[in-house]
Amino acid sequence: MLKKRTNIRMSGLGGQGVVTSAHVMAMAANKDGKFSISNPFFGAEKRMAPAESYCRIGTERIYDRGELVYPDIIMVFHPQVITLQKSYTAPFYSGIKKNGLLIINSNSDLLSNEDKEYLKELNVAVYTFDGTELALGIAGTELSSNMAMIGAVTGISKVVTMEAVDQAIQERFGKKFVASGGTATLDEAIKKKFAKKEQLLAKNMATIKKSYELASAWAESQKLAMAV
Amino acid sequence: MQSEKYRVVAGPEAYFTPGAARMGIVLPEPGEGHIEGGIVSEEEALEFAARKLIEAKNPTIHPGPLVLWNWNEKAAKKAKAIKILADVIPARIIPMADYRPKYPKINPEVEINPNHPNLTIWHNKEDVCVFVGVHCHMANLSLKIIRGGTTCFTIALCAQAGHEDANLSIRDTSAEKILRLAEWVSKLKGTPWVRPAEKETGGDGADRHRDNAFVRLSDGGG
Amino acid sequence: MANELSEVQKSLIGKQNKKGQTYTDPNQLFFKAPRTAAFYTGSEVIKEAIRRASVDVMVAYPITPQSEAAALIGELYAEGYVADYMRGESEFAVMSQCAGAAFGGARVFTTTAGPGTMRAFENFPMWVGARLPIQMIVTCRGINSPLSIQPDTLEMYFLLGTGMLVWHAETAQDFFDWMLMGYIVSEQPDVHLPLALCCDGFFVTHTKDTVMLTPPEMCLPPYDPYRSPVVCMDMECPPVRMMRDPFIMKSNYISYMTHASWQEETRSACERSRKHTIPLIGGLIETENTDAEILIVASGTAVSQGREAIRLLEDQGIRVGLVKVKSLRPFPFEELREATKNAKHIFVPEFNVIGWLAQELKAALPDNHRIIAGPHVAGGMTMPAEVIAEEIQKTLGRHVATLAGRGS
Amino acid sequence: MSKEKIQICPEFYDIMPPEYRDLVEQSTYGNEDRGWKDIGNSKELIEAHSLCAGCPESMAFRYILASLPNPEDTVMVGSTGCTSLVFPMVAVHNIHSLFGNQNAIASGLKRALTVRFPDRIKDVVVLAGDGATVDIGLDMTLQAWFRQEKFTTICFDNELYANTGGQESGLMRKGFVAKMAPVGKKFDKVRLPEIARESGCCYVVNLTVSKPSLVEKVIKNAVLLAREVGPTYIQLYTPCILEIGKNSMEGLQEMRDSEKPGERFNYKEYITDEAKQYLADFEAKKKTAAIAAQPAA
Repeated sequence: MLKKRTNIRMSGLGGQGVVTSAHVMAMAANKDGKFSISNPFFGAEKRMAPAESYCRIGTERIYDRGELVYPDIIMVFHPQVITLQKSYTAPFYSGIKKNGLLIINSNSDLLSNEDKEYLKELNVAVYTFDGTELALGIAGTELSSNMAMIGAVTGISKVVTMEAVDQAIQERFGKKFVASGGTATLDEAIKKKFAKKEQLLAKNMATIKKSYELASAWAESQKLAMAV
Repeated sequence: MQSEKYRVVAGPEAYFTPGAARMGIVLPEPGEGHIEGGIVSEEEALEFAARKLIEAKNPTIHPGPLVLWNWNEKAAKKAKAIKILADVIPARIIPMADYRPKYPKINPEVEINPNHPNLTIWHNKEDVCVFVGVHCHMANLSLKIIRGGTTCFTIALCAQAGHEDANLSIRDTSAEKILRLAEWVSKLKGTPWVRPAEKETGGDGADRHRDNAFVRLSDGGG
Repeated sequence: MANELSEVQKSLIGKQNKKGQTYTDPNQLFFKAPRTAAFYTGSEVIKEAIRRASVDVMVAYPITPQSEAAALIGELYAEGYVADYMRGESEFAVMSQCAGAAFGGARVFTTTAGPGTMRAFENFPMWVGARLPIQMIVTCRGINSPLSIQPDTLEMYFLLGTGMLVWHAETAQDFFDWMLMGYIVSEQPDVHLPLALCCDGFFVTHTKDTVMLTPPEMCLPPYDPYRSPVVCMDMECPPVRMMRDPFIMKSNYISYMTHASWQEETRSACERSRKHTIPLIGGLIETENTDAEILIVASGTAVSQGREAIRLLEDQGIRVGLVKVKSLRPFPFEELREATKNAKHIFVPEFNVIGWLAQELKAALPDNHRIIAGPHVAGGMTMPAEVIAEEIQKTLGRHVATLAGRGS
Repeated sequence: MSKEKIQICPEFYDIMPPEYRDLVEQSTYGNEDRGWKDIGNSKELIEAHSLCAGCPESMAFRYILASLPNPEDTVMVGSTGCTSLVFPMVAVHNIHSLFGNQNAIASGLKRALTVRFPDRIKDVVVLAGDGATVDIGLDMTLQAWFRQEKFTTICFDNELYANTGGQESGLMRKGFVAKMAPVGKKFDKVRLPEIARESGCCYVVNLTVSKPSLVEKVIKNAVLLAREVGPTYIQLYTPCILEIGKNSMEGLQEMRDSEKPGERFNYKEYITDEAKQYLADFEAKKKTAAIAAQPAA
């Protein structure tokens, strides 16, 4: 079925790349020829403090701005969002729409029975997986956890194509490191950095792909049809 | 708002005169002028101005700093044209030499000051006056005050967009346009008009960073 | 036609600046030049507009949420697109530095927000009285204690009384177009006033959205300081015996009528901006379906939220029209009276606690009982389309499951 | 603007007010050796003003305007105070905007003039009272110096707020009884000259206006150095004879008394080596030029 609008709320901690994830998803949708906007919501961000950002993707022009109060999809980037209530909205799933999707990055089930009942009533699908473990395994750094999250939401919702995600990642991380006609030494430094970036890009994409496959398989098993 | 109602007529209008623009009067477009707030063709405005100046008992021209001072070719040309205009009317010339609050007092015989222009209008019993070469902001101050407290009919020969606070205004006024007004005056008086030879020099577009291009070519905001 | 260039500006059209950009006729640049899509944040869009604006001096100071834009323009300075750039010591000083540069005949740009706007405030009526065509971007945020950096348009309420031109951008696209158009309008000799170009912080500055940009190799012609209605302070033009501006005191041989007329003149200049503004930004307001009995009248991000609410209500068979107020100073009295003449209910959603737009409308429109001041939120709260829809449905007497407490 | 451009259009010469005819005929625009000696035998750049009779500030004003190295390319910035009643009468473009922001205005102005006239000299000179410079405007005074903005800051120090009726100011001496200091000022006179030196001024002088030749030398140095080397600061004692209870004729004596050794306005100068070197080179150039100008014997 064709969905007019998919609203994604990403809740995590400062430094986890929550804002980047929203930008990447929005850029990917843009490349797919869909309408999209992304905006972060800022407190005075510090590492490990709550951080939230929002990505809206649709088939018609999107005007809606600001905090996403009624999301279709909620992505929890860190267990503390739930365990220490490090989220802008409490409970972290408040406002989620009927037939919505909840993706949690955690190696254990963090939901209370009350939570589960509330979500069941709204027929919200819950996908819990250890994105950080996955990132460590493939990219060798937990900094790539957000890539695992991007893979997961893409795999389940198919809201954007993997080709578009690839292009978005290239643009987001590749661009800035194109040499800008500085001195020779500067160019050298940039080349070195660029080489490192190349590897990072590859590893990030690998993380996304793997997570995408796992999530797709899970969605199949759950008979979820959220494709936009 | 009430543009159809409000007219910019000679005063005395009010204890405190409203800005004509706030009463809905709109400035003329290039090629146009306005008479008492109504848009007319520039030629019509020039003819009406000429008529007013001829019929006036004490027509007076108030040249401002932008034409009193020989700061670029355009100013020099305009000064010549204004002198010719004054001679054909004939009109008295009383300068607005500067805009300062003059200490201890101005001499209304020899000058007009934007901070109390009505003093000069009253003293010289001016019934029609012409503002030319006065910076637009200062001209509008004066025109409002004159409209507020005197019966004088004000004509603004503006180098820029015109003055809705004047009873009559011409825009984009060049030396050539001032001479056209002089020509109208002599035509209506039936005196022979000998057009002085005037070479228009066009402006070259010098790079602004090699400065003075603006200074050389500007009319000034009067 | 409005918005003419001076002779010198015309003579520069087609010539190139130091960066190889071509000085382009504004109407050509705005309406005929090819546009390409970019997916940028609002801050990046502000930078792109300034790249094309032939700005002489920009003064910057950090305050959320305008810091990114102000820093990005620093990059333009490093690249040579802005002639001079500095960080001031406080917003009060920044606005005075802007004034100094404008007195000296430069095209000036600055950005501020929230408490910074308030800190700078003494400067704004001074800019107006001195007829300085400075452009200031205001990325609105909370101003009251306790501190909040979040979107809140209360500061605009104060700006409305300064005599500045005040426009309210809805999107980054508005920003890109209006920044360039704004210079053309506010530098007209019959206007020559500062422009406060406002937006709701974060919602515009930090949102990535698609914006259509003009070619970077085209730029505005430079400012011509000698068309100014007041004397440029560079000792290049008469009179040399000139103070900007002497005190208005009877002890100073000036009548108070001068001061009153001076104020009247600056307000007149604001009115004169209409004919220059309307053809450029396409009217002081923008309307959709104003034949509907229900109207949403809003400015800034509230317009966007209104557009979404109209979609929600359409799905329920409720037809709602929209009026987007682009310019608050000058205020579009006539346009609003015309646009709202069919409306039975006029809703005014706002991102501030006092509802200043509703106040302005109540003073401007007949039968102002039609005006429902709200919904409004403040201090960074989002205004979900659902909330606007709920308010409208309630007024129509329809039962709706309340949204109270949701998403809190 | 060149001296040649400060001319009246011939058509209007005869109807211009006499002070303007004198200005183009007898003023010292463009005269390299202009100085205080011109006062009396040339047209001054300052017209009649409404300061109190005998106010030392008016002497200071006249000396400064007579000493500016090139008034035809100088823009001055003032602030709120008694000086605001003189500035409208000054034949040099000058700006008043707000109280205390003079050094911020000057920063923007100097940058604009540098952008617009890259190959020309455009001097900017700030002239403000002690309240504007040290109290309400101190932040902007210092920050302009920190940033090495190239203009001169002159403070007319009358040790109180004269225009508002004699209230305490930061430059008022300790113990002085004034409005808002009902039991006498409780802290010392702010040592701005020292602060100026530490804040990056290359030339700082603290003096009175009792000796016009000295004022001339100091002002010329300050403007030249600000143009080429860096910010300069001049603090001039211009006592408010009214508020310290003196008569019109007693201003000069008051200044002489207060510049004696150990007194508040005993001549004090700080100058950096770079600034010294610049002035030395400047003098040398002038000498050689003068010699070259002499007809060969």
